[in-house]
Amino acid sequence: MRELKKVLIANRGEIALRVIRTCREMGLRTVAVFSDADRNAPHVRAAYQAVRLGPAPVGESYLRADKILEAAKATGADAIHPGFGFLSENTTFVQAVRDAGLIFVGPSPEAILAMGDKIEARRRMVAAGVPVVPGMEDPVTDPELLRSEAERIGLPVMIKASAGGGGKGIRIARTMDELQSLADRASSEAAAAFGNGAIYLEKYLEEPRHIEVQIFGDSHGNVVHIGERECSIQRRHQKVIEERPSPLIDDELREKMGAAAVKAAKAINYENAGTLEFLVDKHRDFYMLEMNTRLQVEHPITEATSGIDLVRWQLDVAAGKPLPMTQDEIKHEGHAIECRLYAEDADNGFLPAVGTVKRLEWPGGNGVRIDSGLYEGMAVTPHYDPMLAKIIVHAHDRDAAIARMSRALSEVQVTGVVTNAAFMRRVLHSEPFQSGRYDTHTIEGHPEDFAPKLSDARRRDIACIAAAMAHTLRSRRGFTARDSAPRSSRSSAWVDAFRPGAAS
Amino acid sequence: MRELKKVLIANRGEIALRVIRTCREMGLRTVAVFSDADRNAPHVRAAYQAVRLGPAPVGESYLRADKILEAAKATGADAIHPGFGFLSENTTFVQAVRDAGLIFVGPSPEAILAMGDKIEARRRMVAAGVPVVPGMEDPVTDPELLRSEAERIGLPVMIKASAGGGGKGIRIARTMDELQSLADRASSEAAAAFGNGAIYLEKYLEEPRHIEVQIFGDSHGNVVHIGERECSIQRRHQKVIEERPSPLIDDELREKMGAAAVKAAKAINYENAGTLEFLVDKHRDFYMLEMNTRLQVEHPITEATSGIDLVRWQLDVAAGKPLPMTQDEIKHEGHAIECRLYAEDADNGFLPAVGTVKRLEWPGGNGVRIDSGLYEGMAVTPHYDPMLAKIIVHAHDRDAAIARMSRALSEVQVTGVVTNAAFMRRVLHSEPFQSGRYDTHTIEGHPEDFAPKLSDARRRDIACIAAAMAHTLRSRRGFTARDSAPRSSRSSAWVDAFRPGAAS
Amino acid sequence: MKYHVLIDGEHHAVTLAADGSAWSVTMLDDDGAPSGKPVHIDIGTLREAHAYSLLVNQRSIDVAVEEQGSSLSMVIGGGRYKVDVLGEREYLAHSIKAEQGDGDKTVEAAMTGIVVDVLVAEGDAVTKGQTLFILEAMKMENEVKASVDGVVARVARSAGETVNLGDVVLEIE
Amino acid sequence: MKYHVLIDGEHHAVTLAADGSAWSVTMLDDDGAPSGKPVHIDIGTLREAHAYSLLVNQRSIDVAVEEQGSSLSMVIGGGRYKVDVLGEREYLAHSIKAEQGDGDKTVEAAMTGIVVDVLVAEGDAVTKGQTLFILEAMKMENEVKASVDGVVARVARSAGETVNLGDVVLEIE
Repeated sequence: MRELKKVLIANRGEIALRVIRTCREMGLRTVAVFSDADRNAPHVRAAYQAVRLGPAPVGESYLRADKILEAAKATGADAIHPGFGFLSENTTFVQAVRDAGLIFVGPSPEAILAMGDKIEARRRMVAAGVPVVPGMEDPVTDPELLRSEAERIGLPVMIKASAGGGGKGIRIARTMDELQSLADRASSEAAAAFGNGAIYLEKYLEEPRHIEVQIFGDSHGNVVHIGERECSIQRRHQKVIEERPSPLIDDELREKMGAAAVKAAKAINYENAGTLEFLVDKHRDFYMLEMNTRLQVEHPITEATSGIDLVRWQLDVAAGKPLPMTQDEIKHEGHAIECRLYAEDADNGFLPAVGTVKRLEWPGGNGVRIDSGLYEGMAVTPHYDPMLAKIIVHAHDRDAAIARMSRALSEVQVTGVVTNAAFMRRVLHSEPFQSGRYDTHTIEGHPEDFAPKLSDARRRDIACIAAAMAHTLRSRRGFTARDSAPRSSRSSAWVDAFRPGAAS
Repeated sequence: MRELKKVLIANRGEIALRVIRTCREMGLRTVAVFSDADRNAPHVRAAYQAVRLGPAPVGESYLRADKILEAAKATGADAIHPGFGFLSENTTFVQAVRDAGLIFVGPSPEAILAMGDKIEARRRMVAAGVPVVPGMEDPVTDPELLRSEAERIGLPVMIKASAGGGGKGIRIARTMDELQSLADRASSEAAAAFGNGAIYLEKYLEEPRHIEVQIFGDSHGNVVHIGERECSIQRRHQKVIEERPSPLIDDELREKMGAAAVKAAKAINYENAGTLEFLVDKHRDFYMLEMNTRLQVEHPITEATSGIDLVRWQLDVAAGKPLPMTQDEIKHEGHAIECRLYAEDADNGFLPAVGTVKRLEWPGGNGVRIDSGLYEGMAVTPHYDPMLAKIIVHAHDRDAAIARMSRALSEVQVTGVVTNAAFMRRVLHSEPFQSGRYDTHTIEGHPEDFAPKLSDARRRDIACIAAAMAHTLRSRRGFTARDSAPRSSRSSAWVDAFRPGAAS
Repeated sequence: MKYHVLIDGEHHAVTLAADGSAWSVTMLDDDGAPSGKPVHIDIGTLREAHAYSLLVNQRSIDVAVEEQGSSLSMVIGGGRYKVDVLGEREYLAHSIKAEQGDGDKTVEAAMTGIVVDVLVAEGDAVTKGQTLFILEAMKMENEVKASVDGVVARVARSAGETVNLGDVVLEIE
Repeated sequence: MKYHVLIDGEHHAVTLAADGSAWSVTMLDDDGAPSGKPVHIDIGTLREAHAYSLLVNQRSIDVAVEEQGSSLSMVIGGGRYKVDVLGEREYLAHSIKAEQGDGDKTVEAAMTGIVVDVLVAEGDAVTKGQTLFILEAMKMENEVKASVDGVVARVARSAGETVNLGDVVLEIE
């Protein structure tokens, strides 16, 4: 047992704030780190102390392991929580933290390494008797081998980055013609994102559901599973909406997948929070995809139904305490859904959006949790992940949870940056989601089902509203023009439209 | 069974928004009503439709039963939810709603009447075998009778308004000398607040705890209790912090009080949500104080531990459905605390504060619920209740809930209006609250325990911060002065302090 | 006052009149005569020039609005609408320009990022849906596709260049 | 720059120097010599003239600030502090005024409301803690008590009158 007193959080945004909140509730002091772009960010303000790392680009700030260790030393932190992304699965960093005599709140470098290389992980899992998706046991570089392996596995195939995660470096090849060019693109994206361009092929399952199992291990050899999360609502191979329990899973399958997840974790002596990702096909057969050796973005839905604070468990386990519950003591109540608020234009190919947040209002009320790193005045830039916030609801059953999330999303007000809030409401109200019969291809396979619809009556309302709003803005402009500086030429065309005589 | 499709909410602020939220989650359309002061309020924006009642004063808006019924008719509402306060316990209004063929979401006028007159209620409860605080069975007007009754009951005595509620019209007389003048004041305050100046005397219990029991009845004769709420943290006879379970109550006492509450409700054929308020003395004997025949401000802590949406139950019961759970099925998990954010200066006699909200930020994260009627730009005026919002937390045990609430309160940011957020944090960290040994006199009996403390080091920090802030504000002022209108003379002294040459 | 409102190019004519402290808006038919009942709109300001609370015939509707050149970008109930509101003279000018047609179709960067690759060259014939260039932003590579058939008239940016929102990357005739 | 900071009347002298983009503040002792190490303060603006994020020797502290005449009202970590920050000349003027003493003690309305009753008259001797008048606001009657012993010099308002925050209701000598 080692006592934790001060924790440095080597991350930014909502996850840094989320970790800081639990630390505060446990009476631990916290150290935030920040780039110049994040000086006024919520995680900086919520922390006990805050240390600047450098300019906005992640290579000069949040990926600077040396500066982070320096900050930990200067502030007297005794532990580092990595959040997810950035350095959370970087074994060199983890080793450096340990070498500096600090506690790394997460698994051992060995466990990360075992699962970090997707191909190596496949080998170990096969050996441990965990089912995996048919695919390659080695990375591929030779174009000839690429073709022959694709033929062996059978088209369509997924091209995946060996060091991948977060949907990056993934391509699907449906024909032999496009195989090589897609492989090249996946490899270059992986090289840019992870510093490792190695790729491999995996069978592409039809109508697959992406279902993952939360596990937790301690330093005393105990491993438990804390139920599944259904993550099949995806676009661009990234999750958008998650729920728990999965509408697909019954108690029997839940137990089987849970047992497989515990087996996988034990095979690598896993400690701390981890997630086993599975694909479940239409025959309800499941295959392990990969293990995420860190806290998962969507962990709050597990917290909502289990009542467990997973970050509190992380910090206790990192201090050497045993898990506070046995498998039998872990129970789930009700239904939870998480929606990821992205800065993106869902009506335009889900392109990431940038801008400055002018106005911000969050939903409130019963059963609604907001984990957000947003603030008014924040510039959403291409430097960081486009995920702005997570909205999590909990209710007594699935229908009530869907209704609650729809209500909550309608209360989200972000002005200045385009978000996917309205898109997610359309998904919630769609037949596939309502019925619970959806898979990872539902969104991109049927984009028209989730596109905005505009009735004639609505169109007339909008015309009326637009006229009244335009007139009001013009009047206010005229009123405020006296005391304010000249406006930029950008809006002059708009002003011209309302010059005297323009309207009859 | 009558179907509800559209509900008019005859209230404002956080409770109107709270009811609207559940209506939306149930697929019901909503009609908000508003005074001119509330045109941009959250309840107006969240509702499907909104109807103006009149100017800001409540007598011209939220108490205008005629205008509310007119709005219901005009919008085709089939039910009216009264929230709490305003017309919620006004039997004339309730009867008028029913006469208009609409559903009143609450108890019958007869049940309200039976409990609305505190003296009449005492009589009925004594008859039903529910323990009540020793006191008078009739209102008092004659000064001679006032003295003799006070002598009979024994000093100190509470002077209470017969039609009272919300701590208004309450005085405590400790000597015979002050009895008459305090009675006069209580009576005049009651007359102003409730249109009824009748008062009566009740034994003033020493070290009493104010503990209430949530009950629920349906139109089929079922009544259940949904656990207690501890409401002893009070100032000015108004609740500030509530928790559930009560640190005082064990399962045996909980069952006894629950049974008494059900007995009381059944004695008046009570339907819908109601609350039995008890005083519990240091011998753990309990006495019924009064019944609130409506939803209670602090209902969310019951929702947090039971998982029940009490407003959903209200609407279902009003539609004629039976209670969805039996007594045995109602279970509680974990610990919940509510803090009421008031516009008041806790460091200065808890005087109500006014102002305009310049900036607003709410806490978020795991286990935190915000029910608020506040918004940026809102003018907090003397027209309405000074309660601005409720912060509710839920955690696995009492210590974790206290820590979570402390963390949440520290994240509350309201600029422009003085609030009691810091005061409530001091209460949470005080010995009486931490140990759970507190009573209704704790706050006002020992004000020094909850006063802000300022160490020398802190004082020096503040001096440094003040100098830097003052200098920064002055610089910005100089910068912005060029494009903005002249500032009011109010701040000229401040500007003078920084004119050139003022600082060496 | 008469306004012409273009929603995705579709034309609506309306008249606007003061209705106490609010507005009364009436749709006009092709002959400029009122069609349908007036719509009553009360506008509450949540954040000047950004966010408004509207009561449209007592229906409560939040509107987030941004001026983009001569257009309004409005978010209403989650839907995002780009709308042009023009006076008579502007509408006339607009109509004439529309009749003449606008020859070139510019393809702009929909976000700030780095051009990873340009897959077409000047003079190439492209078909709708064909990938034109790849833009990297927020750690993702985004394929930008042609929205019309045509011929590439100009390639304004090349691989490796940083582009800002709205920068023209290439033009299709 | 040198400033005099008065917290609840207690005096602190400091010097302020630019420290890169931030500030370095040093406390001064009675002789004007530095006492203790400089405090480094970085100021981030959350809402101009209202809310700031401070890093004080890397400690993260939110400050809400309002100007009230020549004073600053600051909320720091939940505590509310009314602070006067004065230059040398102002501090001198302030000191002279303080030495002369201010004779009268005004009792002001601490909130907007209606005077329900005034319980004292001109010439009455009052003791600390005695109720002076009753003010109704937000549906509550609030008893305003004397904070010092003295004699009522003037009663400026009477029962039934509406008073605003800061209005003088009576004066005690």
